[in-house]
Amino acid sequence: MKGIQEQMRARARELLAQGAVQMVIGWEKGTFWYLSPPAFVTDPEDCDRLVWDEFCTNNLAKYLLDYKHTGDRIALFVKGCDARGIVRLLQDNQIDREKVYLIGIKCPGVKDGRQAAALGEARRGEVPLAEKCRYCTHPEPVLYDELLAGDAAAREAAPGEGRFAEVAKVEAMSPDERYAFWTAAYDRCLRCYACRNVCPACNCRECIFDRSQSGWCGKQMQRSENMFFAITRAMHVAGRCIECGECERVCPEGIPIMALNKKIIKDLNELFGEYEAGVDLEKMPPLGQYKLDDPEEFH
Amino acid sequence: MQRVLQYMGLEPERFQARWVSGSEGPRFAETITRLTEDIRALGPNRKLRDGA
Amino acid sequence: MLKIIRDKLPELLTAWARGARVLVPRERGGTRVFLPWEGEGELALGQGNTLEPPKDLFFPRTETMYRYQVQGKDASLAEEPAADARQVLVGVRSCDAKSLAIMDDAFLTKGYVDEFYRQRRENTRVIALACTEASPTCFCTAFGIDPGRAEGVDVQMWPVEGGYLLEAVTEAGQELLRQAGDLLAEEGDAQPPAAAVPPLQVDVSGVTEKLQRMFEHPYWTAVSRKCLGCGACTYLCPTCYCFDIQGENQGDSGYKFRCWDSCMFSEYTRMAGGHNPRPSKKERLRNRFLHKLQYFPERYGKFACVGCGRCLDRCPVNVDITRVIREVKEVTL
Amino acid sequence: MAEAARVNPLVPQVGRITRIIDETPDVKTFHVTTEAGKPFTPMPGQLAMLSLLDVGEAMFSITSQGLEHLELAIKKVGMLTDALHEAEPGQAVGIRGPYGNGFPVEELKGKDLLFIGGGIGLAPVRSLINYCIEHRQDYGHLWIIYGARSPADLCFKDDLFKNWPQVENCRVDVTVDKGDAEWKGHEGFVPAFVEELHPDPAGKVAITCGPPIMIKFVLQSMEKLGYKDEQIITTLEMRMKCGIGKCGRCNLGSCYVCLDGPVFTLAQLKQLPNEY
Repeated sequence: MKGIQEQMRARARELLAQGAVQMVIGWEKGTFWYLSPPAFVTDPEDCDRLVWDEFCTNNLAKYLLDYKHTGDRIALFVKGCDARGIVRLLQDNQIDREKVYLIGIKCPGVKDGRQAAALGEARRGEVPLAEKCRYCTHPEPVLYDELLAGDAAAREAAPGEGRFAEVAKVEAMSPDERYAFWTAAYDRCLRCYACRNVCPACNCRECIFDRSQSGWCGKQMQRSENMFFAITRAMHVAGRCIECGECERVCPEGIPIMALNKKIIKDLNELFGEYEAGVDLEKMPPLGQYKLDDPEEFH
Repeated sequence: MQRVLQYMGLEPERFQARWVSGSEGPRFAETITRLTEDIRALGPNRKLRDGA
Repeated sequence: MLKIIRDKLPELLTAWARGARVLVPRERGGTRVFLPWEGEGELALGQGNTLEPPKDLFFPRTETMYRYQVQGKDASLAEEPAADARQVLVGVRSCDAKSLAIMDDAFLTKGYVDEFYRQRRENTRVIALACTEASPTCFCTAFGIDPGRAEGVDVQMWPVEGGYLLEAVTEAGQELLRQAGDLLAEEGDAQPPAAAVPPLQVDVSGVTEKLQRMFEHPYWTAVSRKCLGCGACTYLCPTCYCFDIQGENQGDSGYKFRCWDSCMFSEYTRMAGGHNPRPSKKERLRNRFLHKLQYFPERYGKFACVGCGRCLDRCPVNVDITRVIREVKEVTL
Repeated sequence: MAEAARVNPLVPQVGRITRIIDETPDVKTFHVTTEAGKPFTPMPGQLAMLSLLDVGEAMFSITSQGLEHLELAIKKVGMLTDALHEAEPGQAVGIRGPYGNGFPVEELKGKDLLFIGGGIGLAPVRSLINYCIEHRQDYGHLWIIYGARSPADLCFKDDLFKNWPQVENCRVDVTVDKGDAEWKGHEGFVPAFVEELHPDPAGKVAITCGPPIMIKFVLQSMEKLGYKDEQIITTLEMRMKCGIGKCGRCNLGSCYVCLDGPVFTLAQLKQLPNEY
């Protein structure tokens, strides 16, 4: 994948040197070989920090909100899911398209860092695809200003079946088993809000979970409040979740958050017809518009 | 929402949403009556209780 | 030195569980945490540290302080009964053992004693387990911690072929070993195994002094850019002890509780009038690092980090305190 | 309870509001007492955690005290203070304290004192003024310079216009940002007014409290007038929860405002991170 990394650095350098953008957001090498965290480059001389490898996992779209109120124009490298995050932010009027320059990358899918750590560097080749990439339907960015020509062609879009396998597993349980499954998961929730903070659909200026005085949700880390948080967040991103899987990846407690988000996607598809969030700028999410013939069932 | 509650192993009937306009008094009363009847039939909620 | 064979350890835990709640690393939802021992099941004493530190056992995530009744203009309150249940905490690593000394400073000194913490702390016996293998994220030795022998514990354990060596450190520890009866056998000449060597080497000397001169440095802007502002690092940290106090109303009555809080959250310092002295993630992240590496050392004479590596392991964006320490030392002023 | 002898510092006493005084449209002074009398005896500048048990708890400065009660002047800014402003005498409250260091009353002995307050910022300063009046022989000249946005926003009008001017060797100067038809006094901002009055720094210590922006400019004015950092004392405000230096949020560097403050000299503040 060296080719892409070289192009990445070269384009970042050019854009910064020309003054076309004030910042480039990409990835750099982290503490360990299996980590490639986000990198923020403002100096053309500093572009060799940027890397492209199988651990460039983080969805970068959300960071644009940090610069919403600056005059800066920012270049961003986007994989398929990152680009969908951008579409989401644009549809929510969170960012100005003119202030963002998107450099697309055809994504072959990223690898699971946690399993990489367990396997060790000697077995780098055996590291499996990250869970979030297994059923990816759009490895190629849906929106970009330029696309890097890569020697690694984007993986074929994953077949649709399997995408809702986890959901089907939970659906097949009895009500009490489902209750046990979800409460066991969310009893662990620390309410660290990493899931919310990484999510491109979570872009409220003020989140009710940062306003404990409002009385809607208690700050107690206990079952009722944790489940309230889980359901509220899931419903809040309903129809806007782009399935980037970042929430589940960043959860320090390993809560299967996507099995909840995907359930809602599956239901919305059944009730409102097939819809994929963050794919088409013009196509608004089913719950973001009102039609007279909307099904009654989804409240 | 009902589907999500069901998915989490909760009784979906505990949450109901209906469109009722400000001018539809009787419909509102009827909706609430039906809701209370439904809930009464279910009995007290034992799930998501803290420290129980 | 006394030895217990591996298969007998559950029996020993069960013996201790007769007079106390025994907590030991076990598997839950794919991760390892300290869970009560109820006589059966698997232990997870190997493979390095638990996901969550044991601080929850002294300073619970959520804890009711008192209940109240309000009727019209009248009100009354009743304190919650003291947490006087005895606990035995088994399998604590040297880093987490050191974190208890740090928490003690925060909760028990400087004019006020936190009663909730004190009661739990005094009612808990701690049995340490030496590390013979380090995780990639470990750096406890940077803070003078010996992974092979913990400080301030009642019993020290070492993993050896076929079982564990045990040595009582305190009077209470001796009592615990007496309770073991013939589960323990004397191993006269047994030597503790070599301690693990943490792979991350960090030199913390001079970092406090350097940070004292770096409050306004642009470094904090650069290092905070990728931070998501979540509280994962603080909640998984064995030495982060910030809390909030809130109430829950239920009609005429309710309760006041305290719960963990995180300096990474915007609400943490926001005042009633709206002013926030730490308005963005830059100020909040800076405060977190300065608290660990400058403010706590200034106030209590020790770092508020034990090198357990949990923040480094679970941070979604690889904010790495060892890297911050190195970079801070390299910054030119 | 076996440990009943220990007092848990996080659990309040239940007391009552015995009197409520309207100071301004958004400031009221509350007298609080318990069945056993005064909840505790604070030093000037110390703080109390006051709560309506079913609403919330917050830290307030104690503006004065009597033999049987504490006085807290409270501005309406959020949920708890809104509810307090709705309360009537007799209302039960929770109260715990006293917290913080208070003013250095011993070190100030024998000095001339200049008090500069703005808006609700007079509340903490008033505890020291009243203390100095009670111990009149221990302190030199007292000079109070106070301002508010409008005549209606002036707190403690009885003290400003009746009580304090009658005290021996005490001067009171009042300004408002903007007067009204009846206002005959000075108009203008506090910092400019201080410069106009140019109190001589010799032998003086200045104690100032007000909105952050006022403090900022007052400090500049004091510097112009030749005051040294050691001669200036201020009292800070921060979000607080525990009040006992544990919960973390009110730190300024390694100091906790609830425990090591809220009173600091400017010299001390300059040693601390500028984060308030």
